[in-house]
Amino acid sequence: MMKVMSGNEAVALAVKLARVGVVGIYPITPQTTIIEELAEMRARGELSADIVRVESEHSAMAVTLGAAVSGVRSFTATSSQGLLYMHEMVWWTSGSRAPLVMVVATRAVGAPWNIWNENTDFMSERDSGWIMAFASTPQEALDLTLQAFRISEDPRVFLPVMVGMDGFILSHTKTNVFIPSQEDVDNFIPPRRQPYVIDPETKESMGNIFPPIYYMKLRQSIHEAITNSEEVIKEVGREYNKISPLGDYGTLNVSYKLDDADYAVVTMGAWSLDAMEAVDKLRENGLNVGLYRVRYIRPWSEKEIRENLGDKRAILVVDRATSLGRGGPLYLELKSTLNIPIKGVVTGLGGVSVGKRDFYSLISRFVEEARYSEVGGVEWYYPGEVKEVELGTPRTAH
Amino acid sequence: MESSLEIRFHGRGGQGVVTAANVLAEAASLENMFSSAFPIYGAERRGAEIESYCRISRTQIRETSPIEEPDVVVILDPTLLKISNPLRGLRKDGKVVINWKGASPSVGFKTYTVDATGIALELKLVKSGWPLVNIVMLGALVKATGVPSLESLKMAIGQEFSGNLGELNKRAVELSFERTFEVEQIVA
Amino acid sequence: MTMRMMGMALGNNVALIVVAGCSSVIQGMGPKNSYGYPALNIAFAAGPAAASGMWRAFKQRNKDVTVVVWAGDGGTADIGFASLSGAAERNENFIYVCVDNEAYMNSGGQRSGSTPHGAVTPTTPEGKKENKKELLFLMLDHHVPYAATASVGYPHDLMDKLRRAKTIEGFRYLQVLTPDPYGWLFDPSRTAEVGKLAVQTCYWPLLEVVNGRVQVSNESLHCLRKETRRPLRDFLSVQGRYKRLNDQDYKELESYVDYTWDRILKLMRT
Amino acid sequence: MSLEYQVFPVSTPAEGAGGKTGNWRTVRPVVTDRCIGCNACFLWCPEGTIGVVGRKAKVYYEYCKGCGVCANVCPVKAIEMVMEQ
Repeated sequence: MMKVMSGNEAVALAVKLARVGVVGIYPITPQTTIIEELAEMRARGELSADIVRVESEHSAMAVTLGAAVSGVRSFTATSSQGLLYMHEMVWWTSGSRAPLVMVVATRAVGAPWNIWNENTDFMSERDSGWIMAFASTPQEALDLTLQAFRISEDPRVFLPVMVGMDGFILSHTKTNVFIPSQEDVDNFIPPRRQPYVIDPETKESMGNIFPPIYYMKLRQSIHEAITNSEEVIKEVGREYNKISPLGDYGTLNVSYKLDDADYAVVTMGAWSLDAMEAVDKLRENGLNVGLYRVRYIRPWSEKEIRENLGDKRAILVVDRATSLGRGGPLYLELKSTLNIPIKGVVTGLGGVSVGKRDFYSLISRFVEEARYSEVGGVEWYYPGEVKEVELGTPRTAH
Repeated sequence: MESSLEIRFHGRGGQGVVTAANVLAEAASLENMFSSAFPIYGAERRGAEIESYCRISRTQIRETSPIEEPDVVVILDPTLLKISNPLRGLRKDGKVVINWKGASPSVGFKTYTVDATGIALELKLVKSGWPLVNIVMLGALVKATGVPSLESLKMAIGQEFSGNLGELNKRAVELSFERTFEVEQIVA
Repeated sequence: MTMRMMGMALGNNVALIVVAGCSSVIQGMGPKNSYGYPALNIAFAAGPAAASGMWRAFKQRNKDVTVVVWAGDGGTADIGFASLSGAAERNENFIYVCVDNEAYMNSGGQRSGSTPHGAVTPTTPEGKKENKKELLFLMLDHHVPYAATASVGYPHDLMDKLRRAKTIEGFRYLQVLTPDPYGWLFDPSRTAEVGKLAVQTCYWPLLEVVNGRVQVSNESLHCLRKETRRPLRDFLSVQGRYKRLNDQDYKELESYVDYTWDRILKLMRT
Repeated sequence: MSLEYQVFPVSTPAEGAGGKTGNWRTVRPVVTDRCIGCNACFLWCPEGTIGVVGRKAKVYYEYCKGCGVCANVCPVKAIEMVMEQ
């Protein structure tokens, strides 16, 4: 069935279709309408999940974890400051090897206050031991959320999964979404599996002090579960394609007009679509460029990336996030994967609007540069309309 | 319609600018077109100037940024003409659909006027003291562009609003469709 | 000690959530543990929230399991208070046991919000200047169906209270005074005795509040009148942590006890 | 697919998981004839290493840390704390 819905509505629907049992909810823009929608579904009697309206994001994750280790499929969602406040529990959840799913509608991080889109919050959890996927459309937000439950509960993985989507740009944009039937989803996501259950019958405990070697083994095991999840993700994607006619899953990341391209641009999330428009236009004008969209940050598919980008003359990585003092996180990840000239661009922070024209000018300028010189380094790009900003002057303390 | 249509709505926070774009997107989707609708991303404040956007296309929509060069501008509150520039970036052959009563304004574009406030008051479509003109304006928009059909629009309204509110809004778009005046383009 | 008493009182159908503290350590090292209960060990501020998720999970699975959160006074009064307050306000269905040894004993006995006035700790070498946080009263202000205090000096009373708590639905709060020989500086063999002295001198009131109705436990009935209270000095003098106590501090502690009992009397009348 | 690499932070109950705490002891409780089998020591023992068997208290020395709580709570002073040899 097709329906016009926002990214947040699509996620809420996925949670319902996945027959989640417990949801920990705490409001934060721009994720809030996910949990509002879930609460309304519950009030209308369409959702059997128990909704726990907690007092902080830290608790939202703790509720979700508590339910997950006690044998029930669980879900939560957050953004920005909320994710940072939850940080401790994000690690506790992966360390517990607790299968569960969280959606992050991305947003800039304070100070100062800024509610608009930026992926730094999501990217800052790269080290925390979660499987991390990032959507580019409301459709993909629904699809990846459904697949997340299946991946998370696969015995080869048994890890939490985080699905990101651009705040407002996806979370609040209504567009056509294909909804798989409940029956198809039921067949797609088998009954819950998890590595252990806290239950008086099993008497198993979780998380007491482990000796150093055992702890390190556990960390290595999580690392290996993430790298090995690549096959699981592809397998789950291929199965999902059977229930969704629009599905393009089966690979971790997505290539667009890359095969014969000399130069490539690498992006993540919603603006990849604008970048595709720019690539089309550039090709019309005789520039041989293609696009590579990163869909999975963790696992980071070195093999797939080398296969798709390894033969390019140079690549341009456009980040909507920062690792301050180092550049964009995607740029850094690609630098450590490929041995070819790579230039990084950081832009779109805090809601700065970047459209197809910006991609057009960024890519064409980059190709020009790369043809005649060695490219590299990180550029902070401001779109044409952004005027000179007047900032406060520093004062010395007395 | 050409292959695609970009529509920008202007109004004030609380007037239902966002809902109007959403309902339009739903109506277009009922005719098997691709559509996307989104507000200007930010804090919602009653009374402040608000924009929302709707793209309708026969092919998949790949743009995610706000519409800067619309084909159609829909103005829910005519006072906005004085305090801001809702016509910015409008294409030369673009259209303006405006909530207006009396002698037509001269804005330099092909213009459609409808007394949406009058229709809303007539049907008692009032919420928190404000006449609900958002859906009413869609009737005029359909008249101006032919996309989507009035039938699809009414169906989308039925999906968005239940009960009496749905019926009233359906009636409202019928009335506004009838009472929309086309003003000849006046070149300034 | 308290853990064993709970075992006797609650039976087998129990799942524990252990918040960071001594109880995370005394389980021993994985992959084995010394508890007879399934336990989820979790970070400091997450216990009550994790319990909220856990009991709902058991409900979804149609299992009748009593969920118990086991936390220290630091995890309760300080870092975990927001999470505790949230769960209490939502009237989540579990028992919260605060093992109150009046300091961060697992990290070396530093002061917590639950440390009493005058006590010397590694972070208050001059003696704490503030009074103990009124956790019981704070919990009562959350309209919880059950709240009680107990002391390891009186195990039967403690077990009775746990058994009663088990029969009630909703959020149940039990704060157990557990004298710590190393932080309070007394001979470990006198643990039970110190726990009794705290009650006899009326420093630690034993009571039970069921749906707002206050019941002072037998061991504390003599505290209702000031004349029948045993002198506070008998409790303080057996502990090394009060070595810096001057006369003014002593008066402060005495008036703290008076204040506590005045408040209890007021609650009994309403 | 082999799951050998999978490790989980799970533990199962086992006696003595905390280590044989008996060798922490410098003094040991010794039950004398005065014992009346009242269970007070059993009730208060922090480690669960003393119990009444046949109306007489019996200490499980493997895990007893020698804290002396039992001797202290005994109403008839039937437990003596003796230095370990």
